[in-house]
Amino acid sequence: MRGKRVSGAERNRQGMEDKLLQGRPDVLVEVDRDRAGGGLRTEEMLVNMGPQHPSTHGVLRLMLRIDGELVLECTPHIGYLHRCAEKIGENVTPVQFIPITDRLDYLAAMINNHGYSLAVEKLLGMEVPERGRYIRVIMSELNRIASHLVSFGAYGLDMGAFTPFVYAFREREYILDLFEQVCGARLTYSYLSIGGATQDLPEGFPERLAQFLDYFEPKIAEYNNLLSFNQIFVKRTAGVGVISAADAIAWGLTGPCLRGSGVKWDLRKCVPYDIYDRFEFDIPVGLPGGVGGAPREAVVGDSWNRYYVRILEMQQSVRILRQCLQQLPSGDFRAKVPRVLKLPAKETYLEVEGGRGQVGYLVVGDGKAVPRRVKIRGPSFCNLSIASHVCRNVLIADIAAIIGSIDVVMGEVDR
Amino acid sequence: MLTIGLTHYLVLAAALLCCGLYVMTTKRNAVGILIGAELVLNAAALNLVAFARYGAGGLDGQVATLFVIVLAAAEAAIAIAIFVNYYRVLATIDADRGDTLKG
Amino acid sequence: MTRGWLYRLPLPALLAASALAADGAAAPAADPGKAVAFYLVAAVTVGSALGCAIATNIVRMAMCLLGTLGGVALLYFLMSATFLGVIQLIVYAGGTLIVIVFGVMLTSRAYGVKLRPRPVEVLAALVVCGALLVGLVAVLLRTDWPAAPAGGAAEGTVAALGGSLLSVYLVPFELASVLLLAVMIGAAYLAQPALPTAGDGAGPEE
Amino acid sequence: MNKFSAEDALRPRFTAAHKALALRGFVIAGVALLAAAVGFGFVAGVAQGVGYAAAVGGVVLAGLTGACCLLAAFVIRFAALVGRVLLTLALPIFLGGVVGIVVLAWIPALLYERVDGIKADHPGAAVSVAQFEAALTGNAAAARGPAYLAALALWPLQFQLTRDVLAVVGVVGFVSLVAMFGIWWERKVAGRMQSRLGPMRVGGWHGWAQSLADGLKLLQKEDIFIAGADRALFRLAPYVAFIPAMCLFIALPFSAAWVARDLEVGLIFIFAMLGVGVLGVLLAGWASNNKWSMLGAMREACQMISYEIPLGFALLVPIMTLGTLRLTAIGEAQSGGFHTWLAFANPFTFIAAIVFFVATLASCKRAPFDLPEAESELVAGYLTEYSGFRWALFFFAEYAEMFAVAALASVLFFGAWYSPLPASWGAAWADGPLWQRAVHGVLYSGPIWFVLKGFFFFFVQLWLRWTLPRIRLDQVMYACVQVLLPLTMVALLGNTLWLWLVRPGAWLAVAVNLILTAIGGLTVVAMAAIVLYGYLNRRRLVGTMAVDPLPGG
Repeated sequence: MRGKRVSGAERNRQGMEDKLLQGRPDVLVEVDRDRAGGGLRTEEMLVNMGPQHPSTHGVLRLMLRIDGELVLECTPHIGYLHRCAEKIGENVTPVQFIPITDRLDYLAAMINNHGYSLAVEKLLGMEVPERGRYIRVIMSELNRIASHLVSFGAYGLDMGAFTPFVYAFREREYILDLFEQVCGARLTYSYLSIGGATQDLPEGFPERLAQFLDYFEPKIAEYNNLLSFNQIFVKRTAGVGVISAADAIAWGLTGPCLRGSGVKWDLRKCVPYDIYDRFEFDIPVGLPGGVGGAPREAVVGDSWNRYYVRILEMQQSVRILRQCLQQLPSGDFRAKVPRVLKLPAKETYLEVEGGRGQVGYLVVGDGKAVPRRVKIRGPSFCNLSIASHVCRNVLIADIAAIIGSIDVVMGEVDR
Repeated sequence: MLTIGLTHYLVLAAALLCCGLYVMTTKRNAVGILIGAELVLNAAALNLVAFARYGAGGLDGQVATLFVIVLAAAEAAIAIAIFVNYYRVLATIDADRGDTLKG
Repeated sequence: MTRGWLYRLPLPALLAASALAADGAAAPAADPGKAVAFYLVAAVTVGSALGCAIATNIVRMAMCLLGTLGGVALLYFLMSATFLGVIQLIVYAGGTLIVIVFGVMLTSRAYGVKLRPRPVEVLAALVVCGALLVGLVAVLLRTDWPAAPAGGAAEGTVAALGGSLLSVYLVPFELASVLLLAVMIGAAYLAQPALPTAGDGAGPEE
Repeated sequence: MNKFSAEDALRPRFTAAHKALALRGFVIAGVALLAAAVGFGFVAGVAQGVGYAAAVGGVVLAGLTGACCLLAAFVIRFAALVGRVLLTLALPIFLGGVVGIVVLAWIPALLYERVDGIKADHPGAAVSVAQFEAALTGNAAAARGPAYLAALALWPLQFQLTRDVLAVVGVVGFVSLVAMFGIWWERKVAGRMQSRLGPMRVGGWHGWAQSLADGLKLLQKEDIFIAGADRALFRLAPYVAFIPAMCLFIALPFSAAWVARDLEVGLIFIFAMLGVGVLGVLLAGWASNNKWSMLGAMREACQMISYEIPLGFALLVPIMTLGTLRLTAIGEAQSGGFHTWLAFANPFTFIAAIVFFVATLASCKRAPFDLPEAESELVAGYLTEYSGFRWALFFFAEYAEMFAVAALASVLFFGAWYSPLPASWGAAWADGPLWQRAVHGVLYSGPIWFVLKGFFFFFVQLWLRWTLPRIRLDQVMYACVQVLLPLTMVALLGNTLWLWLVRPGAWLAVAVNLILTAIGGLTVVAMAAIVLYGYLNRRRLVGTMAVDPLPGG
């Protein structure tokens, strides 16, 4: 009885590895069992990190080949949240597709709305009234702050610091309250739509927003005290998962990941869309150690810089929001949109700067109300692609640090 | 039977010794053999302490036991190091296979 | 399924109990409580040793060894050698055993290879060990051991032990420390990878 | 084999029949056990043989179990009433319980003193019940009067075994209380630090019964075994982790007289028990047949083996200074107020105290050293596959260990059960009338101070956990080998030289003592100030931002 049970356990272990390897012959190709000229022949294991794992931020599955604590290879497996968003886009009208865009990067749904609306408007050649444009920028920036807050909090959680997470979510709650007042939803807004916004800002919204900004701005310093410059946090993240600028560009990284590697590239500034050319703000980039308040251990392109760029971006978003509030005109919040939109037989591609990088929409019309083709560029998908390149010969704990700093949203990766 | 004396401990130690010997002779896993050796050492140490307690030797037995414990720990550390090496070379931990006298 | 209670045998509870029963330890006179404690602990000790012999799984063997080591520590407690008992627990259970389990885990990738002894070997070993046991017990029971001195050193054992280590047994003591140093270096040398890489020490160290 | 069906899932787990059965069972068992205990005790008391000493523990245990059975029967029968009383009188019961425990805890001490006094009058073998009665009534001719019952109750207390059984019961009770309170308190502290409230519902007052409710929930959970797990070892592991944690308390002195066993080697006994507990974790990881569990177990073993070295070296410093392994003796040496505490004796004991605290964090798997169960890396480490009661055992062990090492830190370095007030201030009251002595006793020494100090360091552990991120494994090793180990070496060497070169009353010793005392005092004051400030401004610090809802929104 006993022997049988134990052999069952062994069979089980072996079976699991076999199963893991099935259909992945490439995984073992590089295995050289005796590394470094006959090193300690320890047990190399294949471990599934995810799809149900606390630090993969959703249903990401990382297959790790580990030797003790050392990760030799990390292969991301995706597709657990695939919902055929693009195919749906080819079967519904652009206005009907707006709720689907909410569900791509569900932490920054407003920006997705914004991007898709802009793309369709570009295809139609539609002009949006001034107030509508400001509303869109306000919503996008506010949502960027909310998205970065989640990223900040969850990153703290990945590093084992529980408290910043709750602080971040406390502030995010206020933003969600604002969104709720605007459109009644707290996560999937469908607020920005073709031609502008679906409704005007409610009474007293600018005052409340100003109140929130006054409240929020000092909190950023608090985050820095609590987490950014915490010695343990710095030791965990600085110099870990370094992505050089060349690599970042070569792998098509965008957003904070690209800027963390020191590339000063932000669509809002470099290829201004909508009305972003009217605002003054800086593009924060990764800092080398000891420069501009960065800790000595920091390296351009490491996890700490990717994290810190987000903190700085929250400050810049606050700046933009303040300017928006100053300039906010009155007038129409939406252009006249015909009931049935006939999309011209053209194709258009447009990218906006989302919470995690450049969100791109390719919309191809063929004279009908339904586009012939919708293609979405999800920044998380491209950003994630570098994971297997960076997560080589690092410790298991570093995997959490690196994946967390790349900050993927699986809804956007799998679409 | 209610008075525990030297003999009780000695019989117990003898039993431990025989178990240890059995383990050492029958197990083929090198770590198993080490475990058998630990059993034998424990039997010896138990004897020493029993003599210290019930014999006339004073604390000498206890001191000797201290040395036994220290030596056993050292032995285990070296043995495990050797086994790891052995495993690295032969890819097995079966003690019967180590008959080549060659690394 | 029904074997569960066996493993719930409160070995460490016994350990606690006899740590309690131990250090009062006055006269070796008839003390039924003590006799009961001895028989219980002896049963645990020998039982775990037998478990070691029977078990085929090496981790279970190690756990049985834990039972034996703990039992021997309890016996030390019963013999008023509290210091030795505690040292046994620290060095054996807290150190050696963990090293052994580490060793098991470092060398355990032998799937499908059954390391079982041949029946002949088992039989021979059984005969030899059984004969040895019978012989030993027979001799032990026939020997007329000198009578136990009254009392025995219960209190102040630690100080006395320390004293003798640094006086009478100074040379062995120093030799032991030299040996430990040699073992440390030797183990590090044996277990190191052939080419030490400049990694950041990720592997578990021994 | 019974197949589990949908109806089974829907059926209430405890039906009326179950309840009646349990009620009857508990009543019968309770009455039987009580009767057995009383009867056997009576017989033994009348017979008064020494040979019955072993039976005495059984009598006491049977009595206690019987009482518990009757209590359980009462709770089952009057569940609604009990629940209502608990809910409405939550706070009084809670406070009353705390006071009651303190008072009740004194009674055995007084009883032991009385019994020892009587015993001293009758040298030789065991004291008979008649002799007890005589001593109680002051009347040499025992008359089997009403005092006979009291004498019968006192009679078992003269045997060491009885006291041991009572001590074990006390230890188990205390550990359960500490673990339950510790879990609740941690959640409250975490809540406050995160601008939340923490548990608020169960039991009424600030969710004080949350741990109790959690425990009941865990007990009812399904007992899950993973396919391919080594069942026997999987079952064994929680006990291997839990029982050493219990054993820690056997040697821990709550005051000079309040120690279950005043072991000659108490200090290293605790050290050994801390080391043995690791095996449970290692076993849990191995038996779970889960790679994350295995990794967690390896981390734990690695961490524990490494940190035992600085921990042991840090322990050597007080051992060397005071020349004893007996914890009560170590405590007694620091009785003169907080300038006599060992941590402030010289710079090297100060270093040792700090190293000791850090190393105990690592050995208790507390943040920032909580790598074995790092949930963002290893899911839950060695706990991944555990649920229900076994999981609860691991947690009990962890919290018990946390309190034990916190208390050990106070015994070794921070004056054990003595108050920080200098002894000379209250010296006059120590020999005054009874009320002065009582006040002196409360203010100057005793288990209350011990528990307070233990919970102070416990709180520091919580504070660190909810503030700091987690260290990486190589950094843990670095901290151990390159920081703590050299520090302890320095402390050990320096302490040797200090003891050798500096006379106890020399100006250097006094000056250093003053400076270190000031540092320690300021640290504690600063910590208290931060906590107080945070608590008083708990509303303002969170911020007053509130987005008022729109009309109709």
